[in-house]
Amino acid sequence: MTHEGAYSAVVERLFMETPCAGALVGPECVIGEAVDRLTGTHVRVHLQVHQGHVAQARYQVRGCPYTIAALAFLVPAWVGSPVASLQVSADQLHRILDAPADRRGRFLLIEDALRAAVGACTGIT
Amino acid sequence: MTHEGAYSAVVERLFMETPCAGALVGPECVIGEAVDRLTGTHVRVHLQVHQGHVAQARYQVRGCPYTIAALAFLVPAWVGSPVASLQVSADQLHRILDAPADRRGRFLLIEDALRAAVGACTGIT
Amino acid sequence: MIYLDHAATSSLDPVVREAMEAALRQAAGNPNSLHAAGRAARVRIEAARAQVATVLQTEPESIVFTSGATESDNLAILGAARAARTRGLHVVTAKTEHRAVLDVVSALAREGFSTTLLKPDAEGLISAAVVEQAVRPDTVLLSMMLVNNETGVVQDIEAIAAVCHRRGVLLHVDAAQAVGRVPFTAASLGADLISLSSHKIHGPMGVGALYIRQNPRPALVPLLFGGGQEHALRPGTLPVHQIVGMGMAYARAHELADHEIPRLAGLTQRLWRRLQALPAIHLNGSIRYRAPHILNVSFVGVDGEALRYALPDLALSSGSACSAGDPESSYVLRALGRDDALAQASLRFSVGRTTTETEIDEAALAVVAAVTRLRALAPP
Amino acid sequence: MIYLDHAATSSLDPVVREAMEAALRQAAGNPNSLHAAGRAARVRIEAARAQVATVLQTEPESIVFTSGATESDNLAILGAARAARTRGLHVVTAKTEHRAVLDVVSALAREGFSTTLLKPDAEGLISAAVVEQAVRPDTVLLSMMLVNNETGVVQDIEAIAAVCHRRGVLLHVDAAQAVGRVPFTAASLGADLISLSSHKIHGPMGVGALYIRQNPRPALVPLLFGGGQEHALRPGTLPVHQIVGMGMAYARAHELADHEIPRLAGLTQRLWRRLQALPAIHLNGSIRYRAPHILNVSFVGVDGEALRYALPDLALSSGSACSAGDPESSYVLRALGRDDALAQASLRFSVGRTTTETEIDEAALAVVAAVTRLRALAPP
Ligand SMILES: Cc1ncc(COP(=O)(O)O)c(C=O)c1O
Ligand SMILES: Cc1ncc(COP(=O)(O)O)c(C=O)c1O
Repeated sequence: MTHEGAYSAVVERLFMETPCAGALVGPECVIGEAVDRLTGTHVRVHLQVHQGHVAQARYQVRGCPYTIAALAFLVPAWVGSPVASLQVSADQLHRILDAPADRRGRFLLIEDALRAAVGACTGIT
Repeated sequence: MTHEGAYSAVVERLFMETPCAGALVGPECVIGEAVDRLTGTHVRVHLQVHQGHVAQARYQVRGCPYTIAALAFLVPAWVGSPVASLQVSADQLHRILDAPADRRGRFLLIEDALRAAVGACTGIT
Repeated sequence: MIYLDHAATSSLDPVVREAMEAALRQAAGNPNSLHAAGRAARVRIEAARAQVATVLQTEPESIVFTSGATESDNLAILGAARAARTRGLHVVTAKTEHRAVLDVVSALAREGFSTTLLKPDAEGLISAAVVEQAVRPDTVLLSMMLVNNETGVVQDIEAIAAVCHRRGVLLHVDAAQAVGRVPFTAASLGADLISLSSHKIHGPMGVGALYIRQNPRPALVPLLFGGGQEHALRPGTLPVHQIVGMGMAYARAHELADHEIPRLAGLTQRLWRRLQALPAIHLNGSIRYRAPHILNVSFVGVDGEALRYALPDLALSSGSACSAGDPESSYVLRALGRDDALAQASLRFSVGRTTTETEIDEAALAVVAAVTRLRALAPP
Repeated sequence: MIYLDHAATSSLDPVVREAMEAALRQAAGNPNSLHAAGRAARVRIEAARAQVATVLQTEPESIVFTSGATESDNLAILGAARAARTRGLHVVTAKTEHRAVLDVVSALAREGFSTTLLKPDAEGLISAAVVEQAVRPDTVLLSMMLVNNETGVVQDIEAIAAVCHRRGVLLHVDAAQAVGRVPFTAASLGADLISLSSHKIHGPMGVGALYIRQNPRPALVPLLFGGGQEHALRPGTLPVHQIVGMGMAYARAHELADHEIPRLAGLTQRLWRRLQALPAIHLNGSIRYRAPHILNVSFVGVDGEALRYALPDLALSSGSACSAGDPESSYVLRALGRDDALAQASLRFSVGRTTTETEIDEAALAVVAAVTRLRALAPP
């Protein structure tokens, strides 16, 4: 049995509301992307960076409820933080979302997408 | 499955009423007996013979319901008949009692007991 | 909650439930006992056996009760193959069979049988010609389902049976999903062994049957020993209320078939039309050769788990309930050529006697909304 | 009709029936499905598993549901012996076991195992010393019932388990007749495998369970394949209402044991006293080590079939219902040294939760009258 069918209330709320879902286009906007062919998971992180800080953050995602909830949990909190400080803690996501162990790979995918976005910030101040 | 548990109404009546059950003692009385150790069946036929005819007939029996019913069917009908004419038809018993094939041996046992009784009549007139 | 998972287990027909409740209230009696209570129980068992036989238009003697279609599949396949060991060691089945067939065939492989798993075409169909090619001189058994439990695809068993008989191969048909949905008889299928379920056709869970052709009767090695019930093929006290329930479920299926079959087909067609409001969806399995109660659809560009999660008011699954716990995508859809992600992003809708048009319309609306939302959330 | 055949199948407890009827009225849901209806069914299954485990004072993980004690016996014996083939090919059991054990052991013999059938003493008992002597270095499994279904004799399983563990032999115990009649726990028996029935203790027919010790857990080769349910040991859709019924039957047996065990013992003692109005009768099996619900009596000088026929208002049998169809006399009684005719002229009285003192008195009167009449009919 997978964990499917036994999602926590936190996951449920985040999955239903998906705060900050969407895309950013325009000056100072970067995209970070990561894909896992096996599960079909696709994560795209959008950051608008101003003076080294996150002015706006968005995400697009095709993935399981935990992946969606993880982004809905993380991304809104990034706004206002120094880009250099952004990080994804898979352990924290497991804890907060009460996620099964087999979702670790998806959380690392989010980390990859974030890293790609942060990397794309080079040159933006 | 044996036939047990599916006895006909004829068997039921004969088994309950057992007409002419019992023993005969006294002059002109003979006994014929047959035993089958395997099933524990024991048949004893009593005849009182007068001038070559059956004056009275009785039976004692330890046996299955068909064996009891067979005796209760046959023996009363012997009264008045010439001893020499008495006989047991296993086929007839199967038909009348709707008895399963595996009871044939018991009906032949009744025939044995009758034959023994008829044999014991020698000398009685 | 809209229940669209009748292929996993169907709702209990109220008439069946009443028959079972009446049986549960009867005085106790072991159908093997010779006293009046036992004989009364036996009468009920034999009446139910006749009800099941009637649906297949066969003799009651050809029906053996089991604990379900899984056990029937096991008894048929293990029983027939083990009995035929000395004639040959080759068994044929299809990649799209239920686990209760595939896992049994794997068990035979561990016992030294060689096995061939036929691949269906993109519509899920397996032709008689494909079967003909797979049969070898040492083939003893072919197992092929009538209605696929994930896609609803109906195989042309008659044509396959002709091949089997010509080549001297026993034919086992898993008809668990077929009863009450696809008209057939034992003779029309031409099978030697047919597995039957009760709970897939509005009867109780935990009971099933195996049809065994009588003339000629295939030899079967039993799986269970003791007691001698069911011609010593399936020992254990016969569960009266369960068998009464299955008998009644079969009688009901028979009685309602003319009305229910077109009605179910209408419901799945209606659902398919409504879902076509969405772009980029695919019907899985043949559109032509299909059972009326199952519709399996793949939704391009969404995650299957998220889709199911976004439909909390619909009870349905992506595939077989037996492997619902399994995180990998449906092996049935992959055998039809769907890639992993698309197989995973699929829903099996299965309707039953309680399903209404209103439910279908509500379900379609919910699915369209959920797919639209998830697609909007995803990167383009 | 006075029902004195609770050992063949016991009357369904009304509380159990109500629990089953409630389960039958619940919305459909396959316990393997992940949607809400499936999860609700799963919750009911696990609650029942806990109820069964509680009676044995063990963990729920050690309980696997089956279709009955016959299947449990088969799974335990075939499963454990086949898994242990490489360690040894010798299996021990007793001549007085149920057919669901003896016929399975015969099946093992056909698979190349050598088998020893222990003969009980005249009281039906098998001592630990007899077991000790029978165990060989290649013995892998011993199967011994706790309560005999024909005589009610209770074996000293604890002492036998000690021998088995010392000698590294797996112990299977058929406890089908023991639950609710003889206090025991998994630990007190010390068995590795315990077969459990539902319908013998006022639960539904067609469901049972196998207790499998967890630490160490004996290896078992499954009998059925597919679906992966019950740790892949017993596939097939779990029948919710059946398992709910068994769980409730076990909870009831547990709750009522303190009251019912002495009451049942009182009833069989009362019957034995009343029957003693007859000369030349024999109690079969130990008078001391016996379950409270079974009394088996031989009547010298009468034909057994005629005796049963002369008691149309008593539902009882001469021995096991499973071989009631069998014309030969009880092999269990013959193993205790009764000759054929006496074994045949025996009645097994088995009482249950519905049996009253009045019924016992009426039954005793009827038996005394029938035996007296048949003896009067017989030659001296
Ligand atoms: C095609 C098919 N065969 C066999 C089975 C097993 O049926 P049961 O649950 O009665 O064991 C199922 C359902 O799970 C099925 O759909
Ligand atoms: C001791 C014993 N074991 C096994 C069984 C078989 O039980 P079930 O009818 O649940 O298969 C019975 C009853 O028939 C029994 O009395």
